[in-house]
Amino acid sequence: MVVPDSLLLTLITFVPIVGLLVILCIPSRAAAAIRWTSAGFTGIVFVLTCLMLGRYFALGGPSSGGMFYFVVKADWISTYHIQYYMGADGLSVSLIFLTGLLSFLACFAAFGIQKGVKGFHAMYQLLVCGMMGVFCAKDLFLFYVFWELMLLPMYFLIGVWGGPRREYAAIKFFIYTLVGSVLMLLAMLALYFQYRHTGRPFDIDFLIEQQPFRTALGIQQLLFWAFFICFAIKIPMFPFHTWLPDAHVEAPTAISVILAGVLLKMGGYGIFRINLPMFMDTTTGTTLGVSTLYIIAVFGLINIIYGAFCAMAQTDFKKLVAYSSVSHMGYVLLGIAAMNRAAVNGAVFQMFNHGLSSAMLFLLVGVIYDRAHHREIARFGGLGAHMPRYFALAIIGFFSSLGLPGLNGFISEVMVFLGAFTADERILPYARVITLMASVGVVLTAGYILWCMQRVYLGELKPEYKAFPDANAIEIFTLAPLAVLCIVLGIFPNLALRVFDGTMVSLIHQLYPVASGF
Amino acid sequence: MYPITLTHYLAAGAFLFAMGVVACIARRNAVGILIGIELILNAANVNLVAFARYWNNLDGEVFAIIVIILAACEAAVALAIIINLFRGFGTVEVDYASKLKE
Amino acid sequence: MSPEIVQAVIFYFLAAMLVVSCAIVVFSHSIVNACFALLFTLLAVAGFYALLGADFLAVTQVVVYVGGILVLLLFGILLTSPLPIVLGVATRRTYYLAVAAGAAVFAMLMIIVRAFWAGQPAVPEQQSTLEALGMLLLGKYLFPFEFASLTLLAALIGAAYLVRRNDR
Amino acid sequence: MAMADYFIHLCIAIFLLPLTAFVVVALFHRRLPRHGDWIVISFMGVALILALVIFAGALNAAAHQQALRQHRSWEWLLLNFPKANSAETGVAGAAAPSALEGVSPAGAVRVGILLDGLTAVMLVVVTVVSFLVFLYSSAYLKGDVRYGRYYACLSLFATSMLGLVLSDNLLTLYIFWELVGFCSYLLIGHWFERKSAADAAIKAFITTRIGDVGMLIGILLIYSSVGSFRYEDIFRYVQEGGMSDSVSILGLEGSLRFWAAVGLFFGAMGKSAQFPLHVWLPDAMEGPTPVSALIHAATMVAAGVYLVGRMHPFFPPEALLFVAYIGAITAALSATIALVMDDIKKVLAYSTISQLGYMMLGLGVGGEVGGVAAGFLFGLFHLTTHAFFKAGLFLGSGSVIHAAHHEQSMWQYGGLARKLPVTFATFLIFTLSLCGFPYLTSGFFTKDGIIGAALQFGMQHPSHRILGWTALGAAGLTSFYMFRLIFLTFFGRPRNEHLYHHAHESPWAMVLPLLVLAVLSLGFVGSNRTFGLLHEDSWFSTLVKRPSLVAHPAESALPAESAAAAHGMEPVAAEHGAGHTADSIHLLPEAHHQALVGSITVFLAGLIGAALVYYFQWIRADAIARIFRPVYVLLLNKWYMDHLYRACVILPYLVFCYFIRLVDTYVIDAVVNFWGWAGRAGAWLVGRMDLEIVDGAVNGTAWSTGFAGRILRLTQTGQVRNYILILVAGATALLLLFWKI
Repeated sequence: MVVPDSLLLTLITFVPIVGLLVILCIPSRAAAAIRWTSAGFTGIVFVLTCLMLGRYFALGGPSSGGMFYFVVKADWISTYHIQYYMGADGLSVSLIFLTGLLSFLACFAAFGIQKGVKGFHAMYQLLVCGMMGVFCAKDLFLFYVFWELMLLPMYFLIGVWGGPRREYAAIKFFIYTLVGSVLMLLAMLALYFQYRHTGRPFDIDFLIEQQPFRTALGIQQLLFWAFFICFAIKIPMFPFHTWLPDAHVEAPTAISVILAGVLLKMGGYGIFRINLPMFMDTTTGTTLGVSTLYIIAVFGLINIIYGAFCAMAQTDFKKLVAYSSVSHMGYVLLGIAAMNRAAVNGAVFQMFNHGLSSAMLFLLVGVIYDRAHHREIARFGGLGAHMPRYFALAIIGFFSSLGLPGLNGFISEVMVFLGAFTADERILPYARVITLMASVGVVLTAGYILWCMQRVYLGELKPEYKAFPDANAIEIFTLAPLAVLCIVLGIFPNLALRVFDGTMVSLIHQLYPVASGF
Repeated sequence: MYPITLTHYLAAGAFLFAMGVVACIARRNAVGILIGIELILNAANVNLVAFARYWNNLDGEVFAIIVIILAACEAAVALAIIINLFRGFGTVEVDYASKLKE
Repeated sequence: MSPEIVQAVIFYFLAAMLVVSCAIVVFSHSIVNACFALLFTLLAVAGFYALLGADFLAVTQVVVYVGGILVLLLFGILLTSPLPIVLGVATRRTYYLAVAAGAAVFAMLMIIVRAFWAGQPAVPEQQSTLEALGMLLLGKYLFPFEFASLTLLAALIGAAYLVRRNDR
Repeated sequence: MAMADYFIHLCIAIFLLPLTAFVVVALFHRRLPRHGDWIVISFMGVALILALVIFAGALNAAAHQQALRQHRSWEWLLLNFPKANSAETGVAGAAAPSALEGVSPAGAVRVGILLDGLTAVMLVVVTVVSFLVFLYSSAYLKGDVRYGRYYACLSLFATSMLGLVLSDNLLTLYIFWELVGFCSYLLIGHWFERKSAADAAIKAFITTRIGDVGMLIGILLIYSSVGSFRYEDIFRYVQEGGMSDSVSILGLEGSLRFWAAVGLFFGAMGKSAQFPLHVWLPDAMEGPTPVSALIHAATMVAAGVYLVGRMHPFFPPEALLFVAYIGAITAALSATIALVMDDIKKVLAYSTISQLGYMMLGLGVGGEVGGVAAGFLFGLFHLTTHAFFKAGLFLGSGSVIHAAHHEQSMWQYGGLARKLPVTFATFLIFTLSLCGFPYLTSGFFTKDGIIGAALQFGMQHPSHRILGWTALGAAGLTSFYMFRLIFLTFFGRPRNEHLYHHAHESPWAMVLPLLVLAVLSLGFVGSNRTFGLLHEDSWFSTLVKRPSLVAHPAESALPAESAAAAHGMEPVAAEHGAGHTADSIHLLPEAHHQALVGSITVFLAGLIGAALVYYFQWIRADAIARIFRPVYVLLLNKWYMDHLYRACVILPYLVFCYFIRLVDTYVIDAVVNFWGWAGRAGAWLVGRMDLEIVDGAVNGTAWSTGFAGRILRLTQTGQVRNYILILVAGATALLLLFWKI
């Protein structure tokens, strides 16, 4: 192999830092050089992620039952027992691949940015590093460091390169995430002081093995919810979702893509990586007398329905897409709560698919925003006939989001539904009722997406848009791979499912051992 | 007569420190303030060396060396600033400089 | 005379020198006088070091402080203060405040010192620490040491840059 | 069987041919000559030939007393737990997956192709109509702006429809089910510059999707019990007594199987435009006419009927009764609306809804327990014959519209028979077939069979007599409105001279499909070989058998009627010997005669009525309208269904959406903003305190007030001494506080 396995994750995470340094060395006048350098480095990262995916298959990852590959482990701050510990299982691998792909494509979407090109791409590289690190880290502290690292560039990318209300949106995003981070930090401190003497207080493997505060369930529940709220803010779960529409609307297209495509997934990832396995007794048990999974499922249900209703009422194109994200991420929560193979795989797949389809939607919005400089849905009309290539891609993007069979979104939605509906009542009480209520979301989703499509693309072409050119080469280049992936994964979902199925099955078996009768 | 103990050295350090504080407050001349800071650093050094001896651990002395190095740096930079200040304002009285700033 | 007595005598002598010179440093009206008094203060401290067996530090103290910093300070004074060299002590009220604050600090430190380290045994007679210190500096503390030297270099360059005459 | 692989491969080829055409045309239609329509048409032609080969094979097998039944499946989707763990971890209530054919040992769902008689028939129907419509479209849409896209969509539609009938499980059926809906959306909205077309497209998609939610729930219920999607697995599971737990929903008691069946039927109601989800189909006529012929008359809307037919053994008697009533209501209701429509395509659309209602009625009364076997057969048979003649009617109307320069109101036509002779002749055949002209047309046999089955059902279950009579009445209405259409369009004096003047017969590509379909609408298709009605099996009944789940025929679950059913059936069956067992496809002679006489009578009545009003004009239509004004207005407004939905569903929905949005903005977001504001206020307060109290205490002098305003500036006074003093004071204070000297 060209790259040793143990070096792969480190490279994926830190190649963007090299990119950052290189970009800093380029004079700001050479905007084109900066853009292409940035694209080049994200391209390298993407190639590395592809390599990683290939190695993962070559090493027999899909059938290994949740083993970690590409592990690298070294002391970092030995005084506090903090390690540089990275590794990737099926879940990480799929999300790292998604991140690599989206950061590569979104970089091209950022080519239109004229102001402060150097700063933008420097920050962008830092962002990529942070995102990759979150998905690679196996040490809790390292995880936290990357989690915070990604926050900083995001703040500036929204706050400097955003729309008219960018400061408000950036601060809102920052504060929201920071509140979550603080909760996570507190929980981490509690873990640290509990396990300081063992010398591995931040080792996720070790903590999972230990099941912190088994004997003090009250504290464990507290920790569980501290972590959970931190991740729920990222997902974003109702009622912590209000940063999302603002951040999305104000962020530049490329950043919206990253935001929806990758950042939201971190929430789900965190729940899978930390919440569920580390606090099993709370996960499988109750909080305040109510089944924990039931609470998660109810919030998932609210997300699905509430997000759909909100999306329907939006007048801003980007806001509509943002609320559709809220709705779609509800399926992830529902899938997590149902805790069987179909549902959990569906939840992960939904994260992946939402990464593809929402990225597409934001790119699509970006294309017409670049031309029209506004996003009022009501002011558009008839663009479909005028921009046929763009319209064809838009149909794939929107219908993938809508959950049309043959495209990827359908598979994950249906898996979540099937899983949640067949969930054991002992694991998730009222699973069927919740699923039946959630299935209404299918119609609501169709409603807002079709209505939006009609107002923007169908009908008569308004005269002010006569001069719009069809999607150009770069736009097609960013959209087409996503569209192709949407179709391919819709027809051959096992391509993706195989990557993380083993990991998810072993997680479920960890939580509900076969012997326990579930 | 008591033998000389750690306490004695610490008292000397405390005295130096207190005098440094007085100098910092009372002097209006920037050089005076700098002298005060030097006194404070020396106070710290005395304590460090005394403790190092007392615990029979040379780390304290290493620290003292580094403090001396930093004091040298600080003096160099501070004097450079003072000279610039003088060039700018024609005085090294810190109060005056701060008033100009308003 | 027993070594303890000698030690005590030397210590009290140095302490007296320290107190007197320090008072001049702080309260003198002439900044030049203050600077010269500082010379004795620093020498007293160097004496303490020697007394404590830190011979290398004592030498360093003399070379760096007396030979370097003090001279630097004098140059600074000469370059910046128009004659007659006046010292600037602040208003009388500030002056009292300063003394009060100094007294408070001293009292406070003494309280702490007495609370924690009163009645400690005598500091034992010391051998030279030069060799051990060398090992430490070039071994365990190599990195901080080198870093400090780098800092010094940077500070010197920075200072030179700052005082460079602006041609404009 | 030697031909097994061979047929399955043919099926795969049939599926892949239009798919390939779709991919090629969708990607390259701009670069291909004629936008690649020849690829689509020729590929479909090949698929048609292959389908005919399979059909012939099936007939051949049937002639040798063998039933065509082949199956092939592949792993597709990881869903279940792997077999090793399934016994312990398996989903609650699910059968052990080891017994399921639809699930692989690794836990993947297997999907595949099921080829049996019904599939063979459906393949032929779909490919024939598709091919003819594709051919027709090349002339009808010549020069259209989105010609290439149109053909791509058509091809995708054909792929999906073929996939739907080839599926061996509910999951892929559902997938293709949605895909045909998607194609329908695209094609209805083909001219999406027209707002009405875009609206109609959305309405169609959303309405069918509402039904699909029901179907999804049905599938969820089935999957959660059975653990597999395959028809076979489901049937076996039900046969073994599964899904019989009683569940109460909204106060209605029913077995799980009943609710699942109702859920599935909801999907069928949406797709097959059954009352009350029929409202989208008339609007869907905004699409190009060939699309209406293919999708909204012959194939896609029949998918619902196909679903009920395919899952028929799964439907418990109560659910079938529900199906029958919905079918009857739909048949009658839409027939009444068709009476007053002016738009030629709208009349045909309502007629389609009505005929779909017939099919549902037939399937509904065709239950295995206490039902009439002939109902099942003729329901599906009517699907077949209807596909041909209704596609023909739409294509014929397209020919008329083409000739009339896209004028669709029948009041602008008149006397077109002279101008469009071939169209007229074929149109007449289709109409006669639809109305059930005795013996010479295919529609007669199948429709008559359904009516007969419904009548017989009424005899067996007297409280459900109304079904049969409704069906008969609707047949009369059908006859009336169809001949109204004929008379208004082709006879009489031209009402629009200009239009009449420019009318001309359509090109061959449009006429040829009409002729082919006309031939396929003739009596031989519906009849049996001897033309002696129903004394021997027709080709259809040799191919399509009603699958049986019932081990003991006497078990009847129809509540309250079971005793009557048993008593009503058995003596009769005994009387007529072996030929008339409960499973016989033949009707009882009484029912048969009643149906025969009744349907011929109502056919003639409708014909004569229409002739009196619209041909001879002895009775004036507007006079009738004036006399029955309330009824007329009611019908003209389509029973106010659209208004009802708009007022009771869409409007509240939108209002609720905006309400939620307000909540989101002014409640939830406001809470967040409040915290932000509170934080700022707190910071300001602390700043103030720092300014007034801390600083004042230190200096006590006047100048501190000069720094009122910003804390930032305050801390940057440059007064080193102040900092130190504060430091010392603070340290002292701390020491005093904690040291307790």
